[in-house]
Amino acid sequence: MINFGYKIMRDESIDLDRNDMRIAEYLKLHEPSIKLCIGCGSCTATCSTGHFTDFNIRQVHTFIRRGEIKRVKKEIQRCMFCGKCQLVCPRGVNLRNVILTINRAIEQIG
Amino acid sequence: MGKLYDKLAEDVRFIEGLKACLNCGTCTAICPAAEFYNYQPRQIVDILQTRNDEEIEALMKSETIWYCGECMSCVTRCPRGNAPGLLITVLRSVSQELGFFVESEKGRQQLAIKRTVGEWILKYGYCLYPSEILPQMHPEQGPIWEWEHENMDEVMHRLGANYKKTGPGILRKIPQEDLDEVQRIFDETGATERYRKIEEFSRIKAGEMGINLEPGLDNDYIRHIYTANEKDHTKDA
Amino acid sequence: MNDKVIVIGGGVAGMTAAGALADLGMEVLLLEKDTRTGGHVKNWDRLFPSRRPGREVMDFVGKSMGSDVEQRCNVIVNSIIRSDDGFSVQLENSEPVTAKSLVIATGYELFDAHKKEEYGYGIYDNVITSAELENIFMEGKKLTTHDGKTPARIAIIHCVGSRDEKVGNLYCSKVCCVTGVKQAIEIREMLPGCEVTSFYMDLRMYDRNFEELYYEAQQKWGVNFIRGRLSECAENPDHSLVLKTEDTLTGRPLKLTVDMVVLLVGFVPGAETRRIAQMVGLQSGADGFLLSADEHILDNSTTVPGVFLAGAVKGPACIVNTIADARATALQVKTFLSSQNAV
Amino acid sequence: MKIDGKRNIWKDYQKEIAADRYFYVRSCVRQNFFPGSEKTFLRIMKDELHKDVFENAAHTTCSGIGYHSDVVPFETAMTMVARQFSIMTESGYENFTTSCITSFGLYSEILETWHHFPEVEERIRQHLLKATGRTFNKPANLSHASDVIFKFRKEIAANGKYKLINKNTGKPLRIVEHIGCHYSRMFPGKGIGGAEYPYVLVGMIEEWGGEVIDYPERRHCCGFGFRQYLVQANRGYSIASTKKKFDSMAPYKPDFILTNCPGCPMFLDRWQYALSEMEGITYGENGHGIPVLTYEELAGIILGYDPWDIGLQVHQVPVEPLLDKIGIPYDTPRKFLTMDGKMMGQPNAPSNLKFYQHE
Repeated sequence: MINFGYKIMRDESIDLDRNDMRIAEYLKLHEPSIKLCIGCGSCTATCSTGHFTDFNIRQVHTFIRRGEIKRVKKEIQRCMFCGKCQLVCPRGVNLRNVILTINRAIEQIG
Repeated sequence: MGKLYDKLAEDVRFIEGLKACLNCGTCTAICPAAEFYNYQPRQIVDILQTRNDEEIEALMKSETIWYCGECMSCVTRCPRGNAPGLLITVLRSVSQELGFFVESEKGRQQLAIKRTVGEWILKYGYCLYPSEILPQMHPEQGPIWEWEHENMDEVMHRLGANYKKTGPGILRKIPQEDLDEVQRIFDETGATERYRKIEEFSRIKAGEMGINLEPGLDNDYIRHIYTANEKDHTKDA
Repeated sequence: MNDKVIVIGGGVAGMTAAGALADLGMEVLLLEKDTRTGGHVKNWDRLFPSRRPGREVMDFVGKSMGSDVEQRCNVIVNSIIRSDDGFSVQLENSEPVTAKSLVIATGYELFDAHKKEEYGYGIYDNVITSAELENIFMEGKKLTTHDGKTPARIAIIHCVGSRDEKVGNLYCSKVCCVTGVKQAIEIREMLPGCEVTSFYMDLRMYDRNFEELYYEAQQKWGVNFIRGRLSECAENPDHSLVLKTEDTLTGRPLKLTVDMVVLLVGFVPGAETRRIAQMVGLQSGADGFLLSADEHILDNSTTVPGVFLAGAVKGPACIVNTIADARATALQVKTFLSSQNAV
Repeated sequence: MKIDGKRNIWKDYQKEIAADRYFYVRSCVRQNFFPGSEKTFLRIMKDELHKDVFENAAHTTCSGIGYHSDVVPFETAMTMVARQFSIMTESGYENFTTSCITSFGLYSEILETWHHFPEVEERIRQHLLKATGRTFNKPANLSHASDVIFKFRKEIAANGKYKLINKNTGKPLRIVEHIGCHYSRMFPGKGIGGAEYPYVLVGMIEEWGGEVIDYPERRHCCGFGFRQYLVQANRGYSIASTKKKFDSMAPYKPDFILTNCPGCPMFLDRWQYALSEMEGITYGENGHGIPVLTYEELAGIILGYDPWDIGLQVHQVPVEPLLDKIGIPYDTPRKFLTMDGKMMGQPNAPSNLKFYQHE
């Protein structure tokens, strides 16, 4: 094998045909309120962690729902469970439990 | 409206390229660069239409604007007649004019392009010239190119070229008076000035980085910018 | 000449206006170019947001015309001549008919999905329009792919021919969003094993019970919603379709393979509407739909005395608004004729 | 797939292509990597079609690669293009035909810009006059050289010795067509068949007996991306783009790829070599690659020109398997000889990609 001085880049798009959707399915089953998300960003706007870092809770749980678990596995640990997101959600998504459920799913499924 | 925005808007390509983005994502969806890099043409248009100079300056100093391959696929699809690919060309122009390009790893590569394609245009009248396309700088050109390179005069002759000779034909020697015209066009229309700025800002940056830069390609700074991938360009900076 | 009104166009708008005019004591002639009245709605299975059968509304509107309205189907208007006491409408293969007032209710056409070339309608086997899907529902057929298989994944594409300068339509067609949500639910109802994903830019759930329907689609029916406009569609060797969009909520390009694609085609101004408008000298807006005398306060009348508008000739409209509009038009006609008679 | 659907779209994108008296400008990439293609184009135009194609030695690069790698300003590129028009004008021609797609796209963009902003055209005229004393007329007709071959595809078929038929099976060859991005993406009306289903290469393939493969990543860029190849550090993106295309077309088992842009065939050819060396992947049968042809080379093959006279020996992915399928004889010992028949050594064979050498 020849080293040409660069690596073939990986496709970074979301591939819903190949992604592992088990954590997303687990989440929908155990915290079904997540299905009601309308992507408005109220959660991110009020997020305590997000105020001090570039953590974007809306983006993180959207990635989870797309099966992009690797991308946000570390990221999700930054949530401080203050629960403000849940207070502002216009669709009543129990976001605190969404994060807890994702963590549980990661433990169980990997 | 900011001064930087005004500067960008002086370019007709900016006027043609920025209408009103509705953030639908049809551009990012099929952008070859977006697949591999942390890049979204949609975001470029969205930032520009805020007219916020601070954000625009940050954009022009970022890696982001250098990821696009100018394939213009985005132009075909935009439902609002925007042309993100054209806007990139304007951002890159102004980034070089103001010296912002040296603030990013990908932007600094402009010096390597200037010293190859940029100078070949003036020297030969071609963007590419076979004796300059060195196999060691282009290993993926394979054994076939190594062989061609070693036997260039004979290969070109066999393939019907008029290599290095006068008169019309493939890779003919372009008459000096025509090359002089090209030089005068470059002087008259800003290319010479852009080349000067690319050199000047790069010289200062090389000094800041403590990397040796000399004329030509055989020096540490050129080698560095030509090969370095020190950042993870798939993630946010 | 007595108080005779000609209504051109026998869809929901024209039928409602004709019925209301008859109720107000006018002599009404309804002209329809098709073989029967009912317009687009006669081909629509169930209506948003409640998913009641479209037939119920058609029956009501039909009955409301009663026997007082003279209906003539299969007629083509050749020209319209204005005189001091009204209008003479020349019909193809028939004697001219006259009236003191005209109601133009010639409606709209559905966007021709072929024009959205990159979606492959008319090229790829499994790309259909929302109207074709409705037809399948209407005929009680089972939804299958082109080669007869039960689809496992279907995508619903919003804004096809709407909000798109590329095809010349900058405007929003208003009713496609909720139609898409309705059809997503209906697919899930018919094929519980089939995943449904909607690609949208905004979900414009503007009217009563629309947002609730969207909520139901998410909660009860598990319809996926991805915010990103479809950029292109391509066909796999097995005739499934690869869709490329941006998931704009994460900022990443997204790829999804589906067995069928449903294109939510929008409203476009009808060629027939344009033709009739020219005959009486009516203007169109930049969007191609007809202009009323005033968009807020005189939206049923026009700058031509005696000519009135009803329904989707003025732009995309849902059934409830069309019916209300047509009734308002009837009142405006009545007012106009009363003032004429007073003179 | 319903081909009639495509035919309806093709009807909407017809384009006026001049019938004779072409002013020909060359391509930088073509001249460097596939010079035989330009030679073959001129040979076909003169020997087969008896057309007047004129080249003026004074023309230069349009600076397009410099422009799209952003070292050359738009103002300069416009003036360079104006100079090409000036040379056309002084040569007494008005039908401008370019060998390069980047150039064709740039010419189209500039003419469109001048149409919408006449003050820009006026300014460029002043620049050109001041720098060179030149004036110019705009072309009456602008075409890419592939448009011209498309226009005469029937005549080429009529003069042809071969068809795109597998001689062993009697079935049409299965062909992937790849269109250069700058052919019609910005201005769909400037390309035959538009931007979504370009017909320029499909028309040649149909006329010459082959069958076109449509595959999901057909519209994807070859990966050149100007600066994305010119600088080594960026080539991981360039090769990844090409790989995406090959992964998508491979299941259809294409016999070859046909291209109309000078850069694309080079990248589709060379990246197959690099992929074979980096990852051991080969996309053809038994360690072969998928041959990549230019439309000039294909026309030359159809007309029965000697494969080594049209330059097929400088492909890294060998074309011999394709020649065998069509039944075209070739003289392997002559493959790497000089014009005078002298030996000049041979290229080394790659480690994983099949290659054809003489003894």
